Amino acid sequence: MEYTVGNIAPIFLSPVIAFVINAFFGRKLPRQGDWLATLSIFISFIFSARIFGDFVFGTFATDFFIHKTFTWFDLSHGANIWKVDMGIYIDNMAAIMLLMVSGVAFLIHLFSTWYMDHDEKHGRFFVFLPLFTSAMLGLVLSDNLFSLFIFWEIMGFCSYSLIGIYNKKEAAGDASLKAFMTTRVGDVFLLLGMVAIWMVIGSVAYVDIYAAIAEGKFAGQTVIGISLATFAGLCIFLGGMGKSAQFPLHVWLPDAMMGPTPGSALIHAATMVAAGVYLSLRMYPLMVLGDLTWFIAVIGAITAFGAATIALVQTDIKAVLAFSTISQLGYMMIGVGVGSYNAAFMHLITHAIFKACLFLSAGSVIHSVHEQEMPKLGGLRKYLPYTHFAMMCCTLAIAGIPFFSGFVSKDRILGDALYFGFIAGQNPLLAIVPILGFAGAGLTAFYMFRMMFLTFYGENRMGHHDSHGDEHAHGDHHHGHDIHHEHLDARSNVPLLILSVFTLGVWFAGSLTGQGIVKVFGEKTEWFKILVEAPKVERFVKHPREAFGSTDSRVKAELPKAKYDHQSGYAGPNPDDHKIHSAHVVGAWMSIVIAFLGVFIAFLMYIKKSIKPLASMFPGYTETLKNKYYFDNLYVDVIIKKGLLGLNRFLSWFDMGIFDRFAVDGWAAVNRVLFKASKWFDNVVVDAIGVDGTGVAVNLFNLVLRIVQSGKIQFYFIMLIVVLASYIWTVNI
Amino acid sequence: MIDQLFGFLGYYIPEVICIVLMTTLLVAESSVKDEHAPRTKIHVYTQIVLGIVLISLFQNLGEKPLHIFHNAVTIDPFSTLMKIIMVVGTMGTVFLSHSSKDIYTNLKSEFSIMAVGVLIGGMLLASANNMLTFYLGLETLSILSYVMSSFKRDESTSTEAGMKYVLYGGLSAGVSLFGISHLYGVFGSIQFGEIARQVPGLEGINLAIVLVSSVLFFVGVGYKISVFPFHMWTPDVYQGAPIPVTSFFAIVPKMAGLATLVRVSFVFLSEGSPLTVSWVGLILVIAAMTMTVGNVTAIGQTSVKRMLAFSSIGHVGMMILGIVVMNESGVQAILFYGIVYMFMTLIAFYITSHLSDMYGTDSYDVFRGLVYKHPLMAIIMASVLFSLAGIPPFSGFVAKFNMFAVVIEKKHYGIAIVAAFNSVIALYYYMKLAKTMIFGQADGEEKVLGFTPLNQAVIIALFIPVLFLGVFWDSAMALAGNASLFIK
Amino acid sequence: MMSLVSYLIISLILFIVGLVVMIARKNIIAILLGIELILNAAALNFVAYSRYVTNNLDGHVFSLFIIVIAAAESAIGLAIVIRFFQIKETIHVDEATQLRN
Amino acid sequence: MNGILNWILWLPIIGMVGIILTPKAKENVIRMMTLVTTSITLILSILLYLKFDTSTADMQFVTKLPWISQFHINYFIGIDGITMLMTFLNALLFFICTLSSWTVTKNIKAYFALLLMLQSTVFGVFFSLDFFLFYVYWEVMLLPMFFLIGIWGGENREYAAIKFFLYTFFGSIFMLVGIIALYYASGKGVDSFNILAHQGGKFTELQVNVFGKSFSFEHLFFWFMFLGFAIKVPVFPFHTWLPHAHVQAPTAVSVILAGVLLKMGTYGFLRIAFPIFPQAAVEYSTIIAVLGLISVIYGAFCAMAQDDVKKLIAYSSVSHMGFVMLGLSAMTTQGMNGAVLQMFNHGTSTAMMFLLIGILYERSHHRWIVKPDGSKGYGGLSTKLPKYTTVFIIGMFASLGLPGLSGFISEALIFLGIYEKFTTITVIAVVGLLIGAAYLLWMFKRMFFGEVNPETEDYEDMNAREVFYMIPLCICVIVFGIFPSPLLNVMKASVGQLVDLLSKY
Repeated sequence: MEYTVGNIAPIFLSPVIAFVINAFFGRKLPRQGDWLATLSIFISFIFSARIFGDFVFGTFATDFFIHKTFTWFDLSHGANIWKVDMGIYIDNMAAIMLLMVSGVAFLIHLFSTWYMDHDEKHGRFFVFLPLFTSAMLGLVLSDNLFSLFIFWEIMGFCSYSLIGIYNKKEAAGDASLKAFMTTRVGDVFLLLGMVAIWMVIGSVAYVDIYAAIAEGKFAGQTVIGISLATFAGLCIFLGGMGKSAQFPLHVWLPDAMMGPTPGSALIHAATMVAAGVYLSLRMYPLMVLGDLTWFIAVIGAITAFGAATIALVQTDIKAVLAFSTISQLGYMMIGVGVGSYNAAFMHLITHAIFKACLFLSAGSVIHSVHEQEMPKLGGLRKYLPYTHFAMMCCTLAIAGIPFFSGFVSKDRILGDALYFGFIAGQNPLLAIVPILGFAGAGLTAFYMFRMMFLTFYGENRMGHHDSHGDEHAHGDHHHGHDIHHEHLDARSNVPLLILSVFTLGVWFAGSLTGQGIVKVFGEKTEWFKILVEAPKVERFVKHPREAFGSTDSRVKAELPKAKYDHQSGYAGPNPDDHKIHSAHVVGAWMSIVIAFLGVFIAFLMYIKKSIKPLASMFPGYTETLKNKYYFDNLYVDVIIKKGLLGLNRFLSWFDMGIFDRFAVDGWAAVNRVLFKASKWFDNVVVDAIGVDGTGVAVNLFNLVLRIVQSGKIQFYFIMLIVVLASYIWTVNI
Repeated sequence: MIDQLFGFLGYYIPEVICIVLMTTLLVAESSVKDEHAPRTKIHVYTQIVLGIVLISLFQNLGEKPLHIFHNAVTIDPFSTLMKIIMVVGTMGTVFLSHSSKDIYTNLKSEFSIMAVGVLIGGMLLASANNMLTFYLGLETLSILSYVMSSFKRDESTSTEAGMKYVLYGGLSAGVSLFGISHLYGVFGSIQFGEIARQVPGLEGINLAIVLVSSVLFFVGVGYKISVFPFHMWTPDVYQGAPIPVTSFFAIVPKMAGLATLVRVSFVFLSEGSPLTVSWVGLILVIAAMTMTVGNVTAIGQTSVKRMLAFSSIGHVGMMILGIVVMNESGVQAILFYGIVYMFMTLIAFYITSHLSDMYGTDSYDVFRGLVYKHPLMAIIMASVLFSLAGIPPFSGFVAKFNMFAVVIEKKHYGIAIVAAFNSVIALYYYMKLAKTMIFGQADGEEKVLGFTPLNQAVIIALFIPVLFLGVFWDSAMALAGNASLFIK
Repeated sequence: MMSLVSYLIISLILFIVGLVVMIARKNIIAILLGIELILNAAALNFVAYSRYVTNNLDGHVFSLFIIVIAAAESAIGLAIVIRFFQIKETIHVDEATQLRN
Repeated sequence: MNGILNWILWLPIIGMVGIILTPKAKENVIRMMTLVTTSITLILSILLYLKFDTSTADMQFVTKLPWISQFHINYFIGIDGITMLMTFLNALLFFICTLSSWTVTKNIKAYFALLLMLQSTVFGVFFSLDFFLFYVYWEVMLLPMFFLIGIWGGENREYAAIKFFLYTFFGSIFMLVGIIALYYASGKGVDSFNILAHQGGKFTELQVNVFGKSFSFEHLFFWFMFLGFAIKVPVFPFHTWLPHAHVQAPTAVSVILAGVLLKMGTYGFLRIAFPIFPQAAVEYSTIIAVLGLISVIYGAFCAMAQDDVKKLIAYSSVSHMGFVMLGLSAMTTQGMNGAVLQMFNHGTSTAMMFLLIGILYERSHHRWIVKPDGSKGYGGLSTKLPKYTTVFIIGMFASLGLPGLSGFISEALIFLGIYEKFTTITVIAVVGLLIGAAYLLWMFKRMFFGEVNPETEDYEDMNAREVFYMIPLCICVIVFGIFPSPLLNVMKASVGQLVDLLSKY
């Protein structure tokens, strides 16, 4: 099958076109063009599905990729060649990613057409949503860090616009600003790392970077003292941390729920946060070369656990989901760090699906009851059966219950983490990675079920209070507060159900549990594990660069069909398969036990009420958690308000008050002062003191002063003669 | 012998006419019955005759240089051009004096008489070829200037100005004369040509004497063109004297002094002269100091007249830079600067004079919001100020450019930098005035009486060269370039 | 027997006396006298030089001119001083300090 | 063919004379005359672009007429790739400024006359290939600016005008000394005032004597030129005239000042300081880079503390021009190209910002984000003025360098450029990007988000005229952000030539 502009560009372009049309003519279109946006995403979904099919079911080969480039602009003159290439790079990972992004995005769009109905920002929302999606698709398609960075930033802009879409609210403004700036911190580092690589190996195309790593071009290169690989890898990972809300750059994500819930769904699931992990996976060889994997793992572990703890005390349904996102992203980073490349990516996909579903479900809850504070909800099971079903599936998935996707992916990550932490025999301190990981898994199960129980079970607490419409994220007040029974609707809850179907583990793993072999896909058993693997850099040395439109020179027929052998896919630090396998088995059982434990505790606490809620157990710690470990205060109040702004105020005061006043205007002032001084001397000193007195001494004194006094002719004489004498003296030597 | 003298007189027509004019003016004045009758006729007469002088000078411009009256006087293009500048300046000031209220009506024609007298002195000075002519010219110039400066008889300031001028002038003349006497002793002659021939051969005690006395001699010229440190009388006298007199002083005596300074420098600094080093160093220091003192002091002034006085000191400092390079291009630069300076100064003083006549003071405030009353005048004044500061496309810039050029050609980068700083300072106080005129809001809407159509026409006429020479200065440069000196 | 040097010394003394007078005395008339002294010093130089050194008449001529011009100058000077006196009723030089920065 | 350039140069003067001749009362006639003049100039410059031969680095559309024979001064104009862009930018901005000045009421005749004079002189600076001509235009340009700021400016205009004038004059007088020195150093020959003839490092050997100390001619006079241009850019220690001038100047003048006049400084480096003194330029490139870096960071920090929108943008252009200086100091292909591109992009984006502030100022008559008394100056604007907000967002994100908008590519190129030479500086300079986003977005948040400020209730949205003149800039910002080749292709030959020259030293 051919890969030409015609059948790849639409993936990225059709949403862009939708964006342009909506941006300019949205108001004139019926329903403000939401259908157009949705349609455009559907188109890109079709094309992505085509590619996916070709990669996964057609060519079933690990090292098959499409790489086509064109010159964006060219600064070459004479012998001096300098040009910037853009292009597309599709391998199995990208193909899967494309399908996921476009699919999830499409369902989110579909849902939004229902959710955002009658919302004042309906039009604007459907301007940015397709742009957001197109940026993510472009990012996945792009073949180099430069274009990746471009789409990366555009996504930042979109998130800025979506989060701040309710511009009447100060909080929205703060949240959007915070989101953009926090991610921007990462972005500039990403730019820096990219520049560093570009200037050393002359390109930032993935394939070239891999080739350079294989050829050892990085060896011996240093930047400000550190080795280039470490520097560049660190910078790029910092970029990933910003976008994927890793500690300590996680602060923006919780506030991101200021936007409409579907927007949050897109940000949290399919697009923005996934980008960071995706980047880290793409640059995995560089991370390994730069010896950063342990760092990534640790950061991931801290994030995973910390966010989970914060999620324990959240009462806002979206806040719980937000922190769970951070936590899950932490798991993905652990995956990257501990070298379980495949599982990390799988978790990215599975998480994207069930998190999207969770947010949409939350959205449907909020939209139908106009309430998102869990203590005020409850017993919604009978009102919202479909939502309840979908949300339960996803909760099971994220909690890591067997048979569900979350279990498969997370368990594999934890298994590798276990190996990484205890068996691989590196620095023993790294044991915290699996420990925190498992602890976080337990907490996840707990708080997710806490959310489920508080929302859908127990008695309905809706009646006990009046409307809190003004607290709603999407602030539309015209709906009544009576809870109407949910019935099946193509736009409101069918998307949820579709998504919830894919929360089953069986789609991703060869088996229901993810362990053992059950041939669900026949020969294609464990397709995911086989097709996705860490790039083998040697493979990329001197591969042909293909111009756009040219036919694909890599004949697929020659490629070996990938086979599933039991051991493949575990890319541990050393392929000590036996240990790895045992670690996985142990890990699997551990995580099952922990997950069920968490669920059980939650059950006791919120259904049986036999255990008092956490808050009452450790009030102090709860306070800390409620304040999210005081990170926001640290950043906003201390660093920015006190530090940065203080410095700026001082500088600008210095600039105008000191530097300008004295150093610059000083020149004029000096002249004026000189002039004034002489004048003052004449008028005050001389006339005041130079009163005529008697006595020789006084007379002499007078004489002197009289001499000095200007306006007196004889002083002129004196001057004349004195200067004359000095002249004569000078000319005679 | 006699007929030869009369033959020489043929080359001396301008001066002769001036002398005739002066005497006839004396007669005419005495014939005026009414004390307070305006002396329009007399002024017209003066202008016409001066016009004739101008024409005859232009005729001389073509002539080949020669010495007349037993080498007492030189007629060379340089001196002729200087004389032309002086005559035009005189005409301008005489015209100003007619409309100016600063001069008592009964002294209006006195002014012309004195002016012409000073002009004669200036001409004599410009073409002096020996010490005696130099001294005569200098004194003719000075003595009449003393009177002019104390023209406002009833005001103590004017009289005081006159008195200071007398005393200072007397002293410096004496000092310079003392120097001359020793030069005479050393060279045994008062002829510039003779001196110039002997200078290279000087050594020993004679050299020492010459060094000293040449400095003494320099005083006489220095105070006339009011360079540092002989400038001190200048602001006082300029302030005390009536505005037409001040403008006259700012042009004619300065030009005369400059002319003779150039000539004398060429006399003493003929190639191979042992004085060159010290002399050039002296001039450099003097130039730098003069500029700086003039400009820095000008900043603080509240009276426009006084500001212009100081700025004129600054400009002189600029002009004498042309001397240090001791070559044709230097002279050329000086001449061009002189021409431009003359026009700019005239306009500046014209407008100041009319305004101070109107309001009785010449403080900056009287210029406030001039652009709303007389846009054209204000724009011209502003342009002249920017021209004085040396901003293109006005001729002041070209003059400054040439001066920089000659200085840098001789690699005197230091003085060039000093000059650069000075022109920034100068721009500052000129701009303050321009600002007052154009940004400020006028208190009243009343028109300035001084700006009669005639006066405006004259001002515009004077402004044309300021603008024209700024853009097409090729011909003027050529004219100045041909005006070479002739000493031996 | 007078030699050139003695003339020069005399003239130098005259010159310096003149300067001192001009600086030290407060009476304007006296200052004018100081000018005269200086001029005479110069004149004396000229005559002496032309007598002993140059043996031409330039010096004499010059000194004659000096005398004449000195007369004219002092005439003008005195006239102005009289104006000054009429206005200020004094000829004390320090009274002349109206003009200044 | 070559006539076009002369027409572009002199047409504004013709327009100015026409305006001077029209009676004061006919205000609309005067406005229309200005508009016609500027629009014809714009059309001509577009024509120029179409006729421009991008393959060569040589001067094109050259006219050379003798002017002052004695000094071999000629009326010598022509353009290359760099000035082509500047020409287009200048023509475009003046056309837009004429429209934006439609609401000026005070003494229209003088205003538009001066505006046209300014345009002609700016063109002159960019076209001149003769040093004397260049200097004359460089100085004459100050006069209209002086009056435009001083008469139509804000409350503290006189101070600002004088400061601007003096400061620039201070720099340029030293430049004059340098120019004359070059004249003699090159032997007073036929080409002694020909800028192009001096280029290529002819003065590396000369020694000069100043105040008795011996200096290398090249190095000494590089600094003379540097002073002249750095003040114009402005680079860090010489930047303080800019905030005053910008804040006091009327909208159109701020636009011109930020859009074109600042570029004259960097243009001076590209055309004069670097090619004529390449050795010194390379030797001192570190100093230039450091100064540029300081401008970037310092400007950004100062901008963040401002409560006056216009002052904020003024400081932001200090910061952005700092990026240009960084790019220049890199002296690499991508760095130089990035710098020139940044000159253009900063011209468009900052012009947008100043125009938008002007539009807002016409409604609110103040520019306080936070008033001195602590109350909000604006707030909730996005609810009241949707069109305005949209354009503002475009301009703002363009100037903070969002990919897809023009600012990004130039900044990225500049970073790629300097990284090769000054890694550490690059690492520090990214902070500039960060703060750059911070102060703009913070300003945006404080002005546009939140409940509608009662004061802003009655503001009406951008009218047709305002929308109309914002459109070209938006197009520039977006199109050149996605597809920069039209600009890069024009300039790369000329820039490449300079890079090759510098790479020899």
